[in-house]
Amino acid sequence: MNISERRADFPILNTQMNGEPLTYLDNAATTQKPQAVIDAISQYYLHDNANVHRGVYSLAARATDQYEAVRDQVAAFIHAPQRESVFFTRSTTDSLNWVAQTYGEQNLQAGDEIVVTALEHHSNLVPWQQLAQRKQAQLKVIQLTSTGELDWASAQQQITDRTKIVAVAHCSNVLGVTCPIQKLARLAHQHGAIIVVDGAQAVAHQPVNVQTLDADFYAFSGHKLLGPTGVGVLYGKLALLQTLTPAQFGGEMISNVTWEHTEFAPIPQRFEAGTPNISGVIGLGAALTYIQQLGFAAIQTQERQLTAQLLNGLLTFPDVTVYGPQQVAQHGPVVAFNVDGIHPHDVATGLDLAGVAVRAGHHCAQPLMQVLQVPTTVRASVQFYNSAADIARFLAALQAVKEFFQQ
Amino acid sequence: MNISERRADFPILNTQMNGEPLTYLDNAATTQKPQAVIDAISQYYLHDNANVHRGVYSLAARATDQYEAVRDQVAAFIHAPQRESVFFTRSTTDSLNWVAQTYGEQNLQAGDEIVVTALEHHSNLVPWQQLAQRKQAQLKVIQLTSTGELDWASAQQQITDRTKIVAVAHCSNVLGVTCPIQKLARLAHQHGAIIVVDGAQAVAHQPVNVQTLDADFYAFSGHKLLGPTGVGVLYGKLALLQTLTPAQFGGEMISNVTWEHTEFAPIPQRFEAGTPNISGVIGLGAALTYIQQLGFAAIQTQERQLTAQLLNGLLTFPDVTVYGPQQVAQHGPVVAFNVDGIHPHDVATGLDLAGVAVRAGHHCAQPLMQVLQVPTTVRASVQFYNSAADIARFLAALQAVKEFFQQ
Amino acid sequence: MSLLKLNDLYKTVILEHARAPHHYGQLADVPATTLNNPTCGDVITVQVQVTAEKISRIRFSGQGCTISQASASVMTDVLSGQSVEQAQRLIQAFSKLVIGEKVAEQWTKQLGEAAVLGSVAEFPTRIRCATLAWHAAAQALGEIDE
Amino acid sequence: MSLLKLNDLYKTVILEHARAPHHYGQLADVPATTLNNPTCGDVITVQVQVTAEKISRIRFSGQGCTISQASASVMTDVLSGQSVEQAQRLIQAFSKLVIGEKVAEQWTKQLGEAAVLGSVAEFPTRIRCATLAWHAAAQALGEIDE
Ligand SMILES: Cc1ncc(COP(=O)(O)O)c(C=O)c1O
Ligand SMILES: Cc1ncc(COP(=O)(O)O)c(C=O)c1O
Repeated sequence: MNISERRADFPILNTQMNGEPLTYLDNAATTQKPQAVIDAISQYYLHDNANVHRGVYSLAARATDQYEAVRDQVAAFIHAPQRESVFFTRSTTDSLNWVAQTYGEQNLQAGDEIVVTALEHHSNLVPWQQLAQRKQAQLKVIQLTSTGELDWASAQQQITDRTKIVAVAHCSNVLGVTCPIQKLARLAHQHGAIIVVDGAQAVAHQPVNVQTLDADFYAFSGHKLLGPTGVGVLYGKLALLQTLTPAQFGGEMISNVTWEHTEFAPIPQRFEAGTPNISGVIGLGAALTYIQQLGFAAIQTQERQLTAQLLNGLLTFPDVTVYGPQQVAQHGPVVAFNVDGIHPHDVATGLDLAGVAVRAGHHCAQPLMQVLQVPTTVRASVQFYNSAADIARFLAALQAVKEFFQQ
Repeated sequence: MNISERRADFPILNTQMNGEPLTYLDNAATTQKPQAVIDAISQYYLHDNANVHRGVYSLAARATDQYEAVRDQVAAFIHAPQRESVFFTRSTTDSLNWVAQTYGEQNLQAGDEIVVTALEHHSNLVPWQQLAQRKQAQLKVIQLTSTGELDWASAQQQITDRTKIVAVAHCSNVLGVTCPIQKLARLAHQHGAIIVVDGAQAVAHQPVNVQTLDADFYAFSGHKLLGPTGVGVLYGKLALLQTLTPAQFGGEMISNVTWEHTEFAPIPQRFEAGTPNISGVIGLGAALTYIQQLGFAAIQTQERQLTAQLLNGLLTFPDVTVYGPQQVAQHGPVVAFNVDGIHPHDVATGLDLAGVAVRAGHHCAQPLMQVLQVPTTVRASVQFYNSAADIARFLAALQAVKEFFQQ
Repeated sequence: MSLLKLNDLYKTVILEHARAPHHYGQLADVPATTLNNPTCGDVITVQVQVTAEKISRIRFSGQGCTISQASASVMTDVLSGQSVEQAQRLIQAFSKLVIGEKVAEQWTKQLGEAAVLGSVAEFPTRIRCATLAWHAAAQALGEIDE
Repeated sequence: MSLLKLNDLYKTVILEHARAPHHYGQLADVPATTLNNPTCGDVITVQVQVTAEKISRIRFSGQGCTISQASASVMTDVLSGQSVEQAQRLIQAFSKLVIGEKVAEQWTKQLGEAAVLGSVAEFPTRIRCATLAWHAAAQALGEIDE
């Protein structure tokens, strides 16, 4: 990969922050967008803007065609067996809540169990916790090993014949670990449960095949995948989707409405109530095209190098604790750490003054913080468009911040 | 208003469609966007993109400040008493479903009544119909007069002490009538009901004051207000919002999460689960700024002239039936009509070939079509950026289409 | 406005079929298949009677635009007297034609006047209008086959 | 990286307070007010004892960043011995100062070392860190008043 050409595709990477070159290492929160995505949104509004699925006129047909083409593109991207099993939401959070509100609401009984893991983001924990409370079901948690990976013995213990739903992140947004979805899916299915996969941190970093994973539902967000905010995806197995009553009603999700009764449109329109985020979907299409042109082989080579530099760099500081696996081989592009005696907020502010954007906080995973026995951590996360120079700047700034506070 | 300057602000208006100048008269479906809105979105991604409410670093602060500033702007735009009573959704449809799923779900009992009007869009009908079915409540309908206006006697008859929710469009997306929200609110409140107002067709055309209207909830979409797709607004009275459990969970809508229990963040963050449509909200802010700079006085003068030209032009055709009021004084910027003996789809296709975009169909108001005793209608709708030449082109093309089919 | 463009879609044969549709009406004692186009509200009912493996009688009724009425009318002409298998092939060929796919000349010949509706391929929002009756006929034939 | 910029926010007095906070600890028999900053997870507990309308004793405890610890520490210095009313005014003045609003000199003088935290106004994401203890104190005083 020609990294300087790639960086030129992302104009914000060439700006300054606090008088220093912007070193953006909060990619796990949201990625930056290539010019191609920004342009796709502008071009849509400059040339093709109309409401979709509604108009007879040419402009509306153009908008609808572009919108529906992205559905095909998403289906191909995650290897969904058919386009109908993919629909657009607002975000990963919206997608996961949708599954809880439809599948969960329509299938759970008192006494049933929902199993999550100890590393879940609030968006894949709180919807299930609240569903469990509403249904008098039990929420159970698969524990982690000391290196932050899923404890398989715990998985086998927690998933039982009472389990109806296993909800798990494909990749952690804190520990940089990947969960064994295929194995978990087999275990869940053996017990008659479905598996709901939170793919927010996976889709930008590895090829995803929902059929090989055997995921029943797979959720992700456009904005973590070079795409715009306000658009998410939910994939569901068609046979499951066909059993579900929609969560929202109105607009073009109907096939016939009388005062007394509504017949719903076929899937997937049935699940897209109201005017969708048309420009967001078109922007997501441009993001997928960009990623497909680069190819995951090139992306993964670059991200592995960056992760190695980042992780090994951090591990050279004797007073830095890295959470999760300590070996690059097991480590995704997200690294959480703390510096002895310096509060994560102070670290992040110090780095910010050096133009380095990292996150400090609980990363929407408060229960995981309790497992790690820390109130919060610092987190640096890379994307293929980061450079070796970015990581070097980060490590140098961290050294300076340490010296300042430890003076 | 200098109309040619204003049209220059909307680049798509200066494009061609089917070899003719684009004459966009489907504004009720979605409006076109000024360059200022398109630029605001691009600028955000080029300079300020980061996730909101999360990061300690400067870029995140910049994104959060811009996002939250639009909340203030929206609150001022609809004269909400406080910023906390406004939160962002995906669309009007999302906002209305939210009210049904929270307020409706948490307050309705079997035997209660929900009252809607005969002119509602599916998005303000089907959520209530489905809620009524779930709750064994009754859905009641306020009828219209022969000119399509709300029949006040019917309103007084339908709204009773059993009524818990009155759901009504501020302006119809078919008939061009405005409903007497203030009067309805008083009636609803006298009976102990709340009033939910669908403002989708109102906010772009008239100043809205939710306090004067005394609306309990007020919903609208950005994309019908010069803003981007994928962003909606819900205003709710603070005292009501404070009683409601969120509909979605995850991300930064929490203040504390343990495995067993979640404490929610204060309002309005409590109701914005997951990463919001940040660029969409910022685009909406630019749209509001554009409208505020123009001012509603100028907008209404221009739109009244266009509506008069449109309505009176249609009424000169002896074989054209206009639905709703026949007088300009009672008529908003949306005109639905049919031509004797020519199917609405054929009319719309004929007009499309002349570069004129109008909508043909049921306009997501199938039950209203039954009231009007037509399967579908043609609908032309204007926005201030339309010109007298647009309307003249539309009327000339309609004449040609009539001649073609009646030859 | 150039009427030439309207002529591209609404060829004379289409207008004539729409004005005076063939085989319009209902058959007693023959099951009816009704389909609707949710966008425009059009509803088409088709009835097919098969005797000795051949379509002996066919009727359509319902409300719709010029394209859907004309398409239903030419369809009844094309399918009358065909074997069930041949009818299904013709429906397939027609479905391809109207989305702009290439169809062997043998089929366009047999489709006769219906082939004129191939022009709808350039009007994507009207394709559903052209196919509504044909989908209903396919469904009706499918149910007979069982 | 320029350490000058870090010095802008983390003035020596702030670092010293954070390292060796004043009035850190707990009072027996005095009600405690705990507030948390959900973004960073910081938790501050403040206890205020009022005798004869004056703050006779004040303590804070909890975990937090340099800014929140230092701010809590200087706050205890500033509020000790003040009347309840005066303390509430000082808290208001401090809240204005840290969001960059102008505050009369009489107040900045009385805020003393706390006024140094006015530099946080340029670091919007850290303002909540600076105000956490003060909000807790305001809440504690409000409850005493009732
Ligand atoms: C009156 C009315 N209500 C609701 C809606 C739904 O708006 P949206 O599709 O943006 O959710 C519309 C527009 O389609 C409308 O005109
Ligand atoms: C693992 C994981 N799940 C879910 C989410 C929620 O995504 P969103 O905020 O786009 O809904 C995130 C990102 O914040 C995440 O990292």
